[in-house]
Amino acid sequence: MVTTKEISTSLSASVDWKKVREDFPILKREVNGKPLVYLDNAASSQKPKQVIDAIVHYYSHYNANVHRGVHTLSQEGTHAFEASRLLVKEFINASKTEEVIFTKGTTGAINLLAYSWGRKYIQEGDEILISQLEHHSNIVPWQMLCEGKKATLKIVPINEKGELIWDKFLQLLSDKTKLISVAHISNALGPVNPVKNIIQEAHQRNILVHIDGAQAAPHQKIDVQDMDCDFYTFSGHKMCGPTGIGILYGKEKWLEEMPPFEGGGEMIKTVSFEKTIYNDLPFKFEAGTPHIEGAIVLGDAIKYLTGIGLENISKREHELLHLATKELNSLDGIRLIGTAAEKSSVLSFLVGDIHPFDMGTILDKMGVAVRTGHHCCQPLMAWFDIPGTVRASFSFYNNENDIDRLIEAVKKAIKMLS
Amino acid sequence: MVTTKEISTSLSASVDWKKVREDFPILKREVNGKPLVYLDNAASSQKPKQVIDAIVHYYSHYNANVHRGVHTLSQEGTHAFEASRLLVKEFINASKTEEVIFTKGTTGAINLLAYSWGRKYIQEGDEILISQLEHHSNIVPWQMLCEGKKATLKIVPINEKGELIWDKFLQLLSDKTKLISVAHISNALGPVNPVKNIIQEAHQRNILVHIDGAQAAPHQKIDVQDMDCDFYTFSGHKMCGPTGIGILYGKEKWLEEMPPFEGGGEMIKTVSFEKTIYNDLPFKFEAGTPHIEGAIVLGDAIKYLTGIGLENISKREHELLHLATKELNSLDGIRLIGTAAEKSSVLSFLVGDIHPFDMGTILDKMGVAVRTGHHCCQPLMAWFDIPGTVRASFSFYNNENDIDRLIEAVKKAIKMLS
Amino acid sequence: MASMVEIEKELEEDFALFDDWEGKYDYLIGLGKDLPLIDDKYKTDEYIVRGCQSRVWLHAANNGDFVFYSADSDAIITKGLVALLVKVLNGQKAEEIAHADLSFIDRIGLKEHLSPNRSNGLVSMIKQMKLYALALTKH
Amino acid sequence: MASMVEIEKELEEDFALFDDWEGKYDYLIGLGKDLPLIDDKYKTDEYIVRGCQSRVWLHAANNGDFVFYSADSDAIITKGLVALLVKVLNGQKAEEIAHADLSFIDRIGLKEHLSPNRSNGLVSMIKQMKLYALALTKH
Ligand SMILES: Cc1ncc(COP(=O)(O)O)c(C=O)c1O
Ligand SMILES: Cc1ncc(COP(=O)(O)O)c(C=O)c1O
Repeated sequence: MVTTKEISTSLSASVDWKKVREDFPILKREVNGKPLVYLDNAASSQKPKQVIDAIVHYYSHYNANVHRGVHTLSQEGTHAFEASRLLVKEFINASKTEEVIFTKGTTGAINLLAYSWGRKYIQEGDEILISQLEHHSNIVPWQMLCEGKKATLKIVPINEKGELIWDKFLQLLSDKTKLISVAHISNALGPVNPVKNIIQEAHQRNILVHIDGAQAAPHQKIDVQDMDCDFYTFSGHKMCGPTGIGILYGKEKWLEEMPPFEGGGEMIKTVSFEKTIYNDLPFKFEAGTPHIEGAIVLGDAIKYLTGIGLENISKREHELLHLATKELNSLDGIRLIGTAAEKSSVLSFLVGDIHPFDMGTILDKMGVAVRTGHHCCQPLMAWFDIPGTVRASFSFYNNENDIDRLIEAVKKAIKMLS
Repeated sequence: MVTTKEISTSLSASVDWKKVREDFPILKREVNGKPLVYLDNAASSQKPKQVIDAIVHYYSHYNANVHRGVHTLSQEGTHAFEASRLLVKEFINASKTEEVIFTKGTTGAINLLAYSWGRKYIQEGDEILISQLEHHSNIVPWQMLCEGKKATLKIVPINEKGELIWDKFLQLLSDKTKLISVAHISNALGPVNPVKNIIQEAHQRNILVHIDGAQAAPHQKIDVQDMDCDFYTFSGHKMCGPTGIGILYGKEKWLEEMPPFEGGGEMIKTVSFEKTIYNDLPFKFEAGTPHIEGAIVLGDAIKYLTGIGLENISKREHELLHLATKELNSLDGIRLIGTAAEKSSVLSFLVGDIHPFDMGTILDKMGVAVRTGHHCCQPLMAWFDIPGTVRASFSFYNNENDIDRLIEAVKKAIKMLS
Repeated sequence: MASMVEIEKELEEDFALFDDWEGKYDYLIGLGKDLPLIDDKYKTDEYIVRGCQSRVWLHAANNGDFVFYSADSDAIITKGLVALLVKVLNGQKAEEIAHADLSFIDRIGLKEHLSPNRSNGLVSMIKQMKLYALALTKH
Repeated sequence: MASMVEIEKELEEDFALFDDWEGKYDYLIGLGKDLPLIDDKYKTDEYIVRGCQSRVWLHAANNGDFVFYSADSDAIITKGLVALLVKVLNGQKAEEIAHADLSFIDRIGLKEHLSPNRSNGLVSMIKQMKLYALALTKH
């Protein structure tokens, strides 16, 4: 009899991960005289040559401003731009391309929401619910909105594993709650939040839900229709795509009702000094010359990821996470921060009373790139009462050798710093 | 005796323009079976291989999230990112790097201004002055702001050459005028506005001035201190740089006083649910992971342009403009739109009653890429009472052969369409 | 009345006679001249097709189950394009129009006008014609 | 009191004894242990140097024209870095401190800490020490 465990292992084993790794030119470089071990994937992912080549191809063959040019270059650019929107739509299983808005990143997308949706629908006394786990980009825009509107930001607490406390979440829902905005996956600690349940509870009370998918989109299959979220946001640079591009997904009915955010070219139908008529979706929210390279090549990143298969990627990253967790746990004085039952490939830890900055500095000298500090989650660090953590975050292109190198470097750091 | 004319010609002649042209891979491609003649530079410029290579180098060698990582990649990335800010500062002669804010483009920069500066300083009854010439991106953000604040947008009229009418401009200035926002150079017709005089008049009345430099930065030396503008904006993609990146320059004293626009990572010093403290300039206005590739490689574009020399570029483009104007004018039924005394390398025209779309379509079939339509300046087209124009816009990498091909194609189009 | 497929076939054959773009475009412009012109009273904003760089006015009427279009444009290539559509769709059943495939445009060598680019708007014209047809079936 | 340049020279020689990063970092950490520790009453937010990933508290006092620093950090490498600065700047004239060059840090092989990256904050420490010196000259 074949167990589920065996099936999953064989799934990931069907991919030639060694070959996949070779797609990433940067992984061949040396840092401080040692081959680079890149474990800062939650901050930004590396790019396969397919993506880099696509950028070169774009600028060498059909770079031109999109959407209004009659000439061939502009037509080809527009075609590729809209084809990429279609790829994004399929990637997250949106029902229409009109629901896919190109933004400059997750932060840009959340600000669009806060300014456009927020200023129309949030009134004095309303409440917006976020969690203790959120990234600053899913805190500050709502803080600013609440301040302007005299609304209140409420915080769903977490337990010491880094999981949302479900009872407390339910208690915080009220007539005043207008929006819930939570991370699909926390970047600092890695827990996967029960977004589907959250959305169900919210919708029963006519509350809208935005899911910050910055850490989820690169690592697992996203299905916005199945999830039934009202808004979903993520960044290209964290999923093998270029910097400066991201996505706001929104249900058409909400996006239709929302006023435009930025004004300018592209987002208008007609302009006169007396009356300006805004364009249809998705263009209404895409003012100015878009990041054409970024939008088009995000499509190539998606092709790359789906070519490997998001399920394969998930499995592989879990293998690496489990191995690294086991190895790290075998060291003395290790304290893992964030031990949720369901967790993505993020490993946040402290060792004894070694400061994360010290650890990170020594690891870097050993060629191992990890992130240290608060990970843009100061309220979360404050909750744990720690100055920060050391965070190793894995991507499918990492391998067992990277983990060996990490462990070796941590050992060396412990020796030097204790 | 050497005349000024001769000096200028010899200046531009000192550059090997043939070699310069070879830097642009896309100019080697064919369109509809003919070598591409790219004359849509005002919409977006092409990229030299130096810029394309810099992108490849970035993603292959030091791609990582900036500003917070201890590890080498992040340090190198941050270093390059801030070095590019310094290049931009020098490019426009700002007095400090803190005055240089990376945005996603001119449109993004103007919206930042309208949201941040505008919502703090514009009150009911105030007036904002723009011109009849403006691009939608320098109209709609101010329209939206005025609508929200019950302020009034006033329009400086132009004459039939496309020049601002100076007397009318002065008459429109009043106690209520809080901001003047005008293009340095109009994208649709090419006139260079007398920005220095405008700024002088404005400052005598304590009015701030924003100059939309989208069409100026690629073509001439910009000196924001000499100009004494309060704000200056431009886009990377129009000046040989990548898409998705642009600049807001602002005098430090104004930027300091302005509230943040977008919230998120990077733009904060400390975040707690009770109180968030915003970061110093320039970071206060740069929420979220920036477009790192774009910002860094904008620096390479600047190096490329200054390597050739902005004066050389200006001269060369004027040579091309004059030649093309002369040749085009020799055809029957040509009507040039925009004939200002001081003009950049933009040639907007109509032929008889041929529709610009028809002309553009035939030109494309002949391998010649021009823009047709309203050029995101519908109010300007309405003023001229035309459906749009055919616009050929020249860059220093164009040459005399491109102009021959343009003229030949226009002749063919006239034959087919009359 | 010939079926849509038959008319498309015919057009394909006509266009195939030209082996260069010039011939095709001359022919297309010629088609524009035969277009059933829209009544001047419909040349108003209400009948304008949005999303074209040139202005296109389009009107539809039905005769029983069958739909008849008239149109005009201020650009002659655009006029040729709309004429092409009218040639195929005129006198067809509303329901069939609503589901028409129209990929023959690609096959006759005018693919460039089918891009999602907002500048040319053939896509917008097709959409508008189908909408009219749908509206008429509901009467 | 030795001049800044002399102390820098000495430090450069000390660091040059190690030909690998390990030796240098061990030595740097050692320097941190000799740092004149800040009085506990100054270990408050007011004395924190902004822009460091680890916390650094810094205090300055003058004795006539001469400035004396004490400091602490919760990270030991950071503590070593601030110790390095204190070693060079302590007992120097305020004015000289304000104009100190400090590029020796690059030469001893700790360049990575001089980046504009906000994570390490050596740059912030230098700035803060200079600010203190400037403030003291004004008294
Ligand atoms: C004069 C002018 N202003 C503003 C813009 C908007 O620039 P972007 O689309 O790069 O934001 C343009 C570009 O078309 C322009 O020509
Ligand atoms: C959970 C989460 N939300 C939001 C963001 C912000 O994304 P970006 O910086 O790409 O805008 C990040 C990235 O650090 C993140 O991890």
